[in-house]
Amino acid sequence: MKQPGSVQQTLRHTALGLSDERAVEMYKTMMLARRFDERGQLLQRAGKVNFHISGITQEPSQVAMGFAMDLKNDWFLPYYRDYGFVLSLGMTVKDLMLSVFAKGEDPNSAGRQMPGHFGSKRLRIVTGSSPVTTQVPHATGLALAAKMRGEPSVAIVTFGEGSSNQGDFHEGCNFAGVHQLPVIFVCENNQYAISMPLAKQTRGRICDRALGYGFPGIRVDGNDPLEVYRVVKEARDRAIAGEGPTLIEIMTYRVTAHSTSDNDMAYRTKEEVDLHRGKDSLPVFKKYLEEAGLWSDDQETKLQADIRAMIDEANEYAEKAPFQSTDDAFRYVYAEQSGEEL
Amino acid sequence: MKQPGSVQQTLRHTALGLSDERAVEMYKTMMLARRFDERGQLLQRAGKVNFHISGITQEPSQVAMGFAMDLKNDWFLPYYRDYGFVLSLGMTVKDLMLSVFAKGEDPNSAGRQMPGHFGSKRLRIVTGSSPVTTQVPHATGLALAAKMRGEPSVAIVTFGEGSSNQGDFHEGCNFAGVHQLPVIFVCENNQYAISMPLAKQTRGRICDRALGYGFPGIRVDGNDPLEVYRVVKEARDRAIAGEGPTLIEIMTYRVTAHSTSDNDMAYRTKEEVDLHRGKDSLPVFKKYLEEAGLWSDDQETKLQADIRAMIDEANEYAEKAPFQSTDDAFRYVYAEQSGEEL
Amino acid sequence: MPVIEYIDAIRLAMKEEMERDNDVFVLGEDVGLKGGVFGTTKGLQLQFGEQRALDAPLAESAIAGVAIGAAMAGMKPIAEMQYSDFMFPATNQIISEAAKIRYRSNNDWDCPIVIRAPIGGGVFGGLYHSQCPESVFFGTPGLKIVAPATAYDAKGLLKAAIRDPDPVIFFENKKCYRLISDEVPDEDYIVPIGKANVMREGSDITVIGYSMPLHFAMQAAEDLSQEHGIEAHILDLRTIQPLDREGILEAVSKTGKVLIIHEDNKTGGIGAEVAAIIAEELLYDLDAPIRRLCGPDVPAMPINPPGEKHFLLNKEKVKAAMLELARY
Amino acid sequence: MPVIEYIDAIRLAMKEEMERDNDVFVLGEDVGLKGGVFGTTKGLQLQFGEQRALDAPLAESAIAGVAIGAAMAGMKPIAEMQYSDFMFPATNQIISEAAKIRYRSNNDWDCPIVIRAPIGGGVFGGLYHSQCPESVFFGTPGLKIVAPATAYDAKGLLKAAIRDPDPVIFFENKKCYRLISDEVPDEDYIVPIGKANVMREGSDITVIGYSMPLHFAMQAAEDLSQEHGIEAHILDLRTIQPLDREGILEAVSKTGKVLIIHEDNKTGGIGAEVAAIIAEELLYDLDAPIRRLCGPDVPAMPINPPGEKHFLLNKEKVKAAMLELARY
Ligand SMILES: Cc1ncc(C[n+]2csc(CCOP(=O)(O)OP(=O)(O)O)c2C)c(N)n1
Ligand SMILES: Cc1ncc(C[n+]2csc(CCOP(=O)(O)OP(=O)(O)O)c2C)c(N)n1
Ligand SMILES: [Mg+2]
Ligand SMILES: [Mg+2]
Repeated sequence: MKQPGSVQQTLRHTALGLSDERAVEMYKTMMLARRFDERGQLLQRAGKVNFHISGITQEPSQVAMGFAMDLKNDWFLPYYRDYGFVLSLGMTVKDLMLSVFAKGEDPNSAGRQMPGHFGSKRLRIVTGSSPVTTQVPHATGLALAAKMRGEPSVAIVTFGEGSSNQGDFHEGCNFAGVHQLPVIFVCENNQYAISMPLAKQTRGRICDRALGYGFPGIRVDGNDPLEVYRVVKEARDRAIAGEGPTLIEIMTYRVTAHSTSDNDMAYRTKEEVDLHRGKDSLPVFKKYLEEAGLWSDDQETKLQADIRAMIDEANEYAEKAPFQSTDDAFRYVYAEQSGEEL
Repeated sequence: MKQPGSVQQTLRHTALGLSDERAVEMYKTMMLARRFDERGQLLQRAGKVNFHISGITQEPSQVAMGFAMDLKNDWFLPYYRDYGFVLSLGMTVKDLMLSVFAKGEDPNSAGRQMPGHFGSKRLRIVTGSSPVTTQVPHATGLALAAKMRGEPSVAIVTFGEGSSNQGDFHEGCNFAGVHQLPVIFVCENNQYAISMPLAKQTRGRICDRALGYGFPGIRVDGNDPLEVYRVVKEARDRAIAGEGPTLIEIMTYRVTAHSTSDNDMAYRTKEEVDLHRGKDSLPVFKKYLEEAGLWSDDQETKLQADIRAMIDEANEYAEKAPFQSTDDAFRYVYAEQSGEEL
Repeated sequence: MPVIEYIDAIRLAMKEEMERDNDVFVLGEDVGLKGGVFGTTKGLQLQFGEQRALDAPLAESAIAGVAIGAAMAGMKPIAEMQYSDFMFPATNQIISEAAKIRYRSNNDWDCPIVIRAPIGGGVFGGLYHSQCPESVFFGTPGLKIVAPATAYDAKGLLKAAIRDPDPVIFFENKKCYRLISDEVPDEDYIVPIGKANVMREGSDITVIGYSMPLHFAMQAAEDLSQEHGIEAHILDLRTIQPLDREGILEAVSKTGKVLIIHEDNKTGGIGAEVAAIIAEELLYDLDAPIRRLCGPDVPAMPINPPGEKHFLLNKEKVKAAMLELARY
Repeated sequence: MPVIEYIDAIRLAMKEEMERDNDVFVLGEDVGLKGGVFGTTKGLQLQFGEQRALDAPLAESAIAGVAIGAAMAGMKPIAEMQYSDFMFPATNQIISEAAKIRYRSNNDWDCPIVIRAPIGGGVFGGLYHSQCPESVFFGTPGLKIVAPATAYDAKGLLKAAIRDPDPVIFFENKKCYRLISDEVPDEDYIVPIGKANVMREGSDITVIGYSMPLHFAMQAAEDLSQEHGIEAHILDLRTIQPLDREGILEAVSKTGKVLIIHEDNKTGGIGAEVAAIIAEELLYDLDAPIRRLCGPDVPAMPINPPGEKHFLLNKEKVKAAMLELARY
């Protein structure tokens, strides 16, 4: 890393084709995700909401993913910890707050689903469910549609390492491999699936599975968002060039309990968690921007204030917003206008 | 290969620890499977039975598998083409004929299931079904039981390369990998799944999938039964030593149509089939035995006569045998004596 | 009007819909060059290319799941399950995903897929090539389920299913494929989902069913009419979810005596719901207990011929039940 | 007799059976150190070691399939599905395998597994942590299905299920876990599979159900007795497959008016079969149409509190239906 102002060397983000503005934007989005996530935890602890699930320390790589994609054309299939990812795709804190409070205006599900179950057709974020890994074949299907229609769209789907042991992972990857579809499979390997450490989920490396499907598998350090950006961007380029899928395993760590319903001290130690919390790449990325001369203390102060205001406002709005009316609670089991008349 | 009587070099089967008698027995079993299979086809063509499914040219490796296992302790989960395999495990031609004719005395299912759906508790052949690949997690479960009970049992399960794309393959392998269970997963890659060539089933190599589960994956030439024997035996030794599962991919080719209900000329050429039929390892293995001084024309003549007689007898017996009575047709939905009284 | 086979009606429905709408495509095992193991997709790959008659790896959860993904992208996939017995690996994708996509997203997303799956026995298919899995999917809100008995309905319902904005399971009966032929117009038409059909008018007893067994009832009805002057009113449900409540109640009202028939096993089958609806709405109009004649409660039918025959409904069994009811 | 919670009854049943029989073991996600996400397996790993309280990779088809394999080797596995909503990936293993192993092998093989799965809503679990999947598995011959409402039955039925030589699905209600406590003897006992239980004697109306909603009916019955002198006869099915036909018919005969309740959605639910059985056997003993009060026919319940409440049964809704029936 270099001193502020020194520009003798090309900066990493510049070398990756990221403008200074975009690099800064990445940082802001990471921080927004972090603060939103923290607020979610607080709200649950305060008894304002029933449940929160956290992506803390996974956000830098999530945001990097989003920044590597084409928001106009691509398809996004995030999983429940992906606040950083969906915020980088255009979802707002207000949207997320409405979801946390399960309010009618929530664009994800009108407060029908749990928080973390994202979906917005406008943002090309595909509606998700709770049974893990079902989204993997969906991503393959979206990529198949893109290929059939000749559209420049890539589908990117995320899931945990525990979830990668479901049959749907295998079937979805293999199908995409056969048909060389434009899809990126991203495993956010945070080394726990609720209480179960990686070693109890699998004895192999997730990234190595790609070999059996005939496409590249890459492991990347989740604490290096610029490297994540690079790898995802390359995968996207390959996909667009018709070179097929890529499996990316992002190595990270779940520093919170699985969710607010979980007590992780029943199955791991505080020391282990603290060790990993210490590797948080958010301050590291901030430092990188500072050293690149792109970020200052003043900017930081302002950012924190802005974020705080935004979250407060969203929080307040969402808390006051109405639930979906019970008149509407059972609507949309089927289309209200049947296609038969078409 | 050597001249009859010349023993300067150690013979391959001897080096593998196979006695001359066992090597000859292997050949006899292969030939029995072949002739049974041919009879099955004839019976179907003659309209005596509705259906036959063939394992022709896959038998040499199937028999090699059986010979590498411990019939007293191991568990066997064959798939529908495994006549050679089950014959090497103690199933008789009469048993198979009773199954082909769907007669009540059929030990596999009393004529309830299609032929090729093997099962015999006595022979430790685990009852199978038609939905492919469900047997893979079962094998893992049998291996788990062996490990829990400290029994010296290894489970060996076979399936086609098409079937290896089912989620159950992935889930069953991965579970076995995590718990380092004594199980051998054998893919009989005959390069077609009904009409679909390998390239439409997967872009990877099946054997490479083992890497992602953290255990060895080995590809072996199905036309070299002694090599198949060696590989399976090694896998068994590893399993018994507590070193966990092995995935074996046997490269072979389906020379018949998928079944008697299929017309393979709709999707492949006669030339392609003939090319592979020419690689049939049954005559090659015979030649090997002859050159080793273990087999003669006279023995061959006698073998063919014996097999002919055995099959004729079984055929006649099975044809005349009664179907399961309709009184019994609906028995055994549940245990007839409930365990609640235990 | 040309008389065509049930299987051709299915094939033609797909062909015509694929001609009509570029977003329609079919995927499944062996649907390409081979044209499906029964021949339902024969010729489609030749006409529409490899992508629109897409051979899928042997993995039903992916066939359903990929179809769902493509549908969410705006395509209109027809996912073929080679046998309905083999659709269970796709249950999670069908029940947790397809059925709930519209509801869970508050109408933001939809999932217009068709899942075709051949049901029924009588083809010496044994335990796993003969099953009727209706009861597994019936009762899952968000799914529509149709099960035609005639070539006319097969074509019209499949077209309706393809054009429907929601997931539709299309249970085609493999015994009907070549056994059932009837008049099918050349012109485009649909059979609306959710509407039952009176196959025969009568005033003595009502028979309600769907798929293959209705043909036994029709034959039995002719016999009973000639032999005993008993006139059966026969209702083909056609759509088994959502059920046509009005159609059912009207048909029962006609006679006050009802026999429900299906090949799926009795307990927990569609017939239970039909009976429950009648018991809820028309109890005082009934002149006899509600009877069901269905597959026996065993895991599936044996392959051996006497066992298979013992399991299956046929004209005689249905006739006996109809006569008994008429005489009640 | 000690009063214990429903969840402890489940835990104790496993603990005691594991002590009694070395072949019994439990496998599932997080069943080890964590003791399950609800705590049903708490302490088992400590007592019995890692193998007999086995953390399984996140793959339900394998959890079921491996359990089936182990059962065929003579073990007595208890496979835990973390939520019943997540058992659908295991459908093929349950329906195609577990249910058919004995039948397809003509009694040569058997499959004595228990599949435990928590059902039901009211815990702000939203669409996928609240479902009642009974109707998916109901109607599959070869499976037994139990769904206890009380701690006593939970313990006794789970023990019976573990000792049963056939596959049993054990649907435990997550709302009951800590809400329901009752007397459970210290001594070993089982509750026989296949026998319903009269929870309350009465002569005016019969309520038939299973699992959590019965508690609403019991509360409502007390109110109705005090407020209107209406005495409800309440039958807990306990086993939903095979249904206790005699128990059902006897309970209906007592009053001639029947209300069936369950949380699973109405169409295609267990209630349909219960109604069909009654309509088949007791039509002329009925003094009112057979009523069902069930979950609405929507994919699943919303997480937002008014939506969840709107979906779920409660004492008031059940009471209103009982009163209406009594006054019919
Ligand atoms: C099919 C299914 N089974 C079980 C669950 C319950 N469950 C929710 S999250 C989770 C662990 C997921 O672990 P992982 O995939 O590693 O993702 P992480 O939570 O660690 O990000 C489990 C078991 C589920 N949602 N779906
Ligand atoms: C779950 C399931 N889907 C579809 C089928 C129909 N089917 C039977 S065999 C077969 C092809 C199997 O190919 P492969 O696994 O390569 O084995 P092979 O027949 O070539 O030996 C298919 C699709 C089935 N039996 N089970
Ligand atoms: Mg994880
Ligand atoms: Mg093959």
